[in-house]
Amino acid sequence: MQENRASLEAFKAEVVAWFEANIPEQPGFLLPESFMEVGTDQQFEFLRTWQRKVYEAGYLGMSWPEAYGGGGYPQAYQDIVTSEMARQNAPFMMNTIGLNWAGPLILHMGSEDAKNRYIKGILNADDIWCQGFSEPDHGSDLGKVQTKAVLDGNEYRVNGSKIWTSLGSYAKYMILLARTNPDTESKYAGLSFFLSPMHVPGIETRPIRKLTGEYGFTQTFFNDARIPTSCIMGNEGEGWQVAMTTLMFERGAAGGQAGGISMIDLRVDDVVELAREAKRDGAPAIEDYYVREQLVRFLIEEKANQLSRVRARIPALVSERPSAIAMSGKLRTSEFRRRLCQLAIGLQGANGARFIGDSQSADAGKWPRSYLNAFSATIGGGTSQIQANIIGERVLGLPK
Amino acid sequence: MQENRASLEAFKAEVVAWFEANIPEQPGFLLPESFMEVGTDQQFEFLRTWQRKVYEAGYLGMSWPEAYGGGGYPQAYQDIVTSEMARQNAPFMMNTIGLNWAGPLILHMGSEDAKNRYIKGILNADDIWCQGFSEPDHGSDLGKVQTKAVLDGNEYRVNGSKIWTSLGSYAKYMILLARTNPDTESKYAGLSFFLSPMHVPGIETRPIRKLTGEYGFTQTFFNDARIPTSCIMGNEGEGWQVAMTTLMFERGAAGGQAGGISMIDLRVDDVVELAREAKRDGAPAIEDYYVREQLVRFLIEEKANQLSRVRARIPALVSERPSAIAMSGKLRTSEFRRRLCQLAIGLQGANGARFIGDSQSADAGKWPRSYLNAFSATIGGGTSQIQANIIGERVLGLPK
Amino acid sequence: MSEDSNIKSAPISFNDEQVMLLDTAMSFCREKSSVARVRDLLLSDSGYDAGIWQEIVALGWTGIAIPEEFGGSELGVNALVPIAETMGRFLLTTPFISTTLASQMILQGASEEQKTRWLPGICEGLIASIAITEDEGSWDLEDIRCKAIAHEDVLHLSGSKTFVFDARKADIFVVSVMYEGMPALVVLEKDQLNENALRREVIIDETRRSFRLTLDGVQVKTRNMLPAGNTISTLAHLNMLANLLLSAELAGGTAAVLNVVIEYLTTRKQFDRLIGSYQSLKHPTVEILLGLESMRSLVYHAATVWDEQQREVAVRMAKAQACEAAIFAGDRAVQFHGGFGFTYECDAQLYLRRALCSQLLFGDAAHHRKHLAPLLLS
Amino acid sequence: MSEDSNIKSAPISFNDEQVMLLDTAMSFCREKSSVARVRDLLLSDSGYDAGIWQEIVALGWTGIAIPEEFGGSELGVNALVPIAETMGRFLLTTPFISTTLASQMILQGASEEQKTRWLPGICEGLIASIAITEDEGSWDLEDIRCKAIAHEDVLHLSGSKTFVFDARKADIFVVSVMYEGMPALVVLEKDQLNENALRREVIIDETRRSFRLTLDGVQVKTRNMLPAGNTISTLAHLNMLANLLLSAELAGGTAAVLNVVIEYLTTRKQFDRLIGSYQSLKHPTVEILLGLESMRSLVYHAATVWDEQQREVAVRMAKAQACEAAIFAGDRAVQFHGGFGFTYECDAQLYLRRALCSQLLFGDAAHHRKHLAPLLLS
Repeated sequence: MQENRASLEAFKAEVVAWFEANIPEQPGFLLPESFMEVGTDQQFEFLRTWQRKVYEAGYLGMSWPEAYGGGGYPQAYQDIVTSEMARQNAPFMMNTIGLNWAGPLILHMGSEDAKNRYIKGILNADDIWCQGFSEPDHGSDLGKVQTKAVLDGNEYRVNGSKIWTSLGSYAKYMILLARTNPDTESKYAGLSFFLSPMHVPGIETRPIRKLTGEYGFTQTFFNDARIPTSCIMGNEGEGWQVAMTTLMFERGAAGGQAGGISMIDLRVDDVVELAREAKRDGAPAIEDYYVREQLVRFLIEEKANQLSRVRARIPALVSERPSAIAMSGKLRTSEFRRRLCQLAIGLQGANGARFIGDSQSADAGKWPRSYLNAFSATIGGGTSQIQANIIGERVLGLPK
Repeated sequence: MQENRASLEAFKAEVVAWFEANIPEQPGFLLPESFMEVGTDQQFEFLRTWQRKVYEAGYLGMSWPEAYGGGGYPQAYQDIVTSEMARQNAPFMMNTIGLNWAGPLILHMGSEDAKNRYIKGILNADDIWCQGFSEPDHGSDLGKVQTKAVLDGNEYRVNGSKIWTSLGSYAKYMILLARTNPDTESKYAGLSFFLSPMHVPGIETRPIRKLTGEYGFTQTFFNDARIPTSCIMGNEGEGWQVAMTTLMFERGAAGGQAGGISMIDLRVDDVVELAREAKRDGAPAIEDYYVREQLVRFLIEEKANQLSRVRARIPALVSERPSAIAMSGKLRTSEFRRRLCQLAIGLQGANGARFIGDSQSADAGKWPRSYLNAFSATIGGGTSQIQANIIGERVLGLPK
Repeated sequence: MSEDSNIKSAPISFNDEQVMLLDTAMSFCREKSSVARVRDLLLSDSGYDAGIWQEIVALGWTGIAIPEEFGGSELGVNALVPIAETMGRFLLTTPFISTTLASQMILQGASEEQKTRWLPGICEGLIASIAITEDEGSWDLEDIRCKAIAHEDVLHLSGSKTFVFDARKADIFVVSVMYEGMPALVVLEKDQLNENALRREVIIDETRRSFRLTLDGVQVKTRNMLPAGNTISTLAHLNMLANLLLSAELAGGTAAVLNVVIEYLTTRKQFDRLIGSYQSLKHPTVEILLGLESMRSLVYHAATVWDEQQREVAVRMAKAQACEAAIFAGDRAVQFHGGFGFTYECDAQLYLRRALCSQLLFGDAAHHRKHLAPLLLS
Repeated sequence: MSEDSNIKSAPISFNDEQVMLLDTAMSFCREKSSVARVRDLLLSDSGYDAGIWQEIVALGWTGIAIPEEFGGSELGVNALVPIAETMGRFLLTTPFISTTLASQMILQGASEEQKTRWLPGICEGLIASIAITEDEGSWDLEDIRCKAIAHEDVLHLSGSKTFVFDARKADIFVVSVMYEGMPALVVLEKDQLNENALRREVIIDETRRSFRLTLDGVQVKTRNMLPAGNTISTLAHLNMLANLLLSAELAGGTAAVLNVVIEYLTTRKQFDRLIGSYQSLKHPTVEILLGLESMRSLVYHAATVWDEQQREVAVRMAKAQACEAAIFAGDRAVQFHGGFGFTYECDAQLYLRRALCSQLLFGDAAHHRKHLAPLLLS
């Protein structure tokens, strides 16, 4: 196959054409903006169908080995697809935990059996994955994981609870961090990492209502749930290290993701468009100097973020702190999104007060919803405050 | 005397007239903006003469007891004078440490002898005071004071060094915090507080050059300097508590200051004036929308700060956190000044790059100088970061 | 030090009556409007408790700024501020603000006969609202598309209004229209509305009830029109009063959300430390405090100088500060609650969503700064 | 994740020649321009070390963006960026920037004969400067009051220029004047200046040497005037190039001051902890880093697209970001050094004062954003 796609140029043209022809129409309901916001069955089925279609066209998991369902192409091909999906505002690939966390991890350190068993289902969205790291009351401090997994014959008996499980009610598998040894000296040393089935007795999920009033996350309860010992990744007690490996995949600091966008992108241009259409004191908001000044600021910031991704690949231009750009990606983009949405709400005059479900709300209430949902990224996966600590300590070498 | 000044109204009219008639012309050299910036003898003599003149007219220490050289009036009289001095942009009262720190402290807890000895010289500027709290390498952490005072007969033998001594080379007395007991459990318990003479053998001062290139602070060296035991304030080992008392006077959280402004005030209106005169891209800066937006922001902030001082005196309107406004005064006003000066530099087009000593610099280089000097207030007396800690902990009850 | 010397003329007065009012309002709202009660009301159609409204009427608050001759207690607009602030603090939702804005428009712009017709009823509990904003959401209150055309002594209205708060329960409405090419104000009574004239609007603040009001086909006697010469000044008065009361509400809400944050920061641990000990949370929380102190000072100043020339500057400053500081507070409150802050259960969202809404009513911070510039810089 | 998907067309290229140049510049500047050396030069009249200037000439840097036919190595403008950045980083002060701006104006706007007259000399070490700014300090380079009037083949100049950098040592000057009602550019040679034509200006950045240049009475042959048709494009070219090189310098300076901060935060203790462990210092230091990363990306992008249509947008974005982030870095660096930061001895002030100066040359952040608005929003 590889020789059929002689050049990246030609491939790109093909991709552009395919997405132009195949991106689905907006359905009659508001789509979620990321995999963390899938709150209704309608939304779920729409997105699952779309991911499957993209995979079947050969545009997902392109760099993963052919043997397990991937494409066997160099990463550059997948990058072209990913960029094009973003450019054309395609719906995102919803099985995000599988594509960006579990899949790369299984390919990296899983058994032959695990690769055969899980990879294809991740790509074609037959098997939805979720993540079970956070627990109630312990926020970002993974060392405090209290969910217990006790070895009992050839099974682990799991008790406890996980929170912020996206797609929890749809998932077939969970990447689960649980405590297998409560007595270790380091609080990290007693953890183990599992590829846990979700459809076993003793596992239940309960939806969490978000500050927008919508749903999207669940809390997962383990009540003497039994999972096979074969589900463990790495050795018992190495869960922390394995979890850190997945976090590296998630932060994009290492390669290996299956590709495809995982959230609807917000661009400053979308807000510029809004500012053209929204009225502020009787005139288009874009004519207001304050709005213009703010938009230009955001355009500069967006451009800088885009360019930094490019510069990060030029060793001579990042030699002093090679990881700075990758390590700060989450902080920069999540905070950017939050602030940008705040501007989008504010520039619309009184109509900015309209919310999801109001027939006259601009873009069907996208902006206030995006603003409130933006906190999921500034809070989840380590709050912005913790991200700043991490960058300060690991990139700049500042003391803890 | 008190009956001669029947009403505050009438008194105010008198004060307005006196200052209108007596504020000196700008001399042929740039005046310092606060007592921390007196860098030349010329500046010093000019300001000492002015303070003496104000005192002799009866407008300084008005609320201090007549017996020691004060006026014996209610505080309201002094407040009128202070406001009027600010309004008319009078030069500041340079013996600040005496007027705002040492004087109130001596009146609060000093002996009859101390009151007779020190108060009048503070008011008429015969006796200049300086402050010896900070030490090299220990910044804001007063608990770390290393300067030692060892009892030796009826004297203490002092060794060590103090830094950021304003007016150090002019001062006759220093309020000095020194360690009299090196072995206490709490690092604060071994400190004592002295009204130390400066003109004794073994005390030397060395000027410190500021980031503006000017002078104004000194470092003070104690080399077996001997000071009488009678100089101690409070008991040996109570220095920390006494120092905290003076800090309360300094922060304005308690009354008792002799009155009179202690620095040249920067008002937003001054920057508005600059913006009218400075050109930016060929037009008055004040016509630039960005400059206007910023000026309005500062005007709101300034007004709010002024109003908060008024509101702080209305118990029903500060009942939830009565100390919030007073405790945050230094943080708010010092950071305000720093940011305002930054704007003032920036709005002038290329000419904002001119510095003190350039014949074409706006207001003789006041703006870049004020900006750089503004750090003395955001750093000295507890940095803004430490101020925020103090407010968070003491006003909001947040944990240390 | 610099601050001390900066005081020129910056009056805030707060007399004994106001002190008592603030005390009363605090006790009343604290008792009547627990957060649990607020959350119950989010789900209700009217959004408020009719019994509480009756108590408010009985307390005389609906007549507090209405002259005695029309049944009020004539304490003036600045008596409204502690009430609005406290209601904002406890998220006590009733048609108080809507009714007050409408009654003050009538007081400002109506003839003696009209005042006599409507104001005593309002003092006694009639609910009123204002229908001022239109589809474009402009903050220029003279930017009106709705029309009134007179046939003999009957006005025929057309067009639609949006953001008509508490409309479902309102007995009368003050409506702005164009009449003979000029802005005009008309008072509608609820039985003059067509069936289905009201449609609920979904707004980001779930504590408020907003409606779209269709005027097409409505007929009302010309005697319900306020005297033409008063229209512009009445709209200007409304603009200032609405911004003052919204600012007061925002100050109250910010005080409340600050306490929500402090409560969490002093009880929640992370990495074995109370999270309030982290400077990355502590310092922005101090910034919330400072923003709050500033807005309260500006709000009570604006109330104090309400009848003076400085009113417009004072009110616009208060609203500019209130919008930014309240949104900052709500936004940080959500963030600092971590995962819990992202849930509907965390109270931070109530205040944040309210602040987002309030900033967009009668002008946000940038809008007011823009209007302040010529007032302050020329 | 969102970032990944955001990449549309955002090219930065950095070829092997540029990599080598950056390496060379780093070694050279590090060796030649220790902070101690920089501080020595603050006190000197010229502000730079003539020996180092000769080495720079020998390295070929003064001809790096000049075509081979005029004695240069023709590497293009984007080869100047790593050099300017590194000089900014080490505060290596020579007339390199002044000379480069002047030579690029000549390259852009002069006739072949004129290029042949001046460019080879510059490649070989002639020092040049530009005299563009006037008393009002306008960033509009066509806003010119100085005049040239021709009598036969001699131009008689009048007026004054300010912010003429390195003027005392300059051999030639490119000067903007009004000629027959239109902007024009004239090249002066130093012996054409009057005695006392130069007066030193005191600027906030002590590493630079700025002069006021009085043109009154200066006479120069008309053949020293650049062709009229090129004036506007040459001034526009200068505007972009100056902003690009200033941005590069600012990026270098910010990288340096960040390291000054890190050094202090990782060695200084307060309350028994290394101060870098306090989030109130750590997080703003991270913000300095992020500002630096952004400006470097924008600067190298602007260099990459120098010959393309996007140049103006790219350069203005770079300068807007560079000004704000560099001043933030310098300002925080002073603050975070506490008392030491307030002294002349602390290096933070060197970078802060330089950033304050650089922002005001050829437009600050607000200025460039204002000019970006129509380019980006219409």
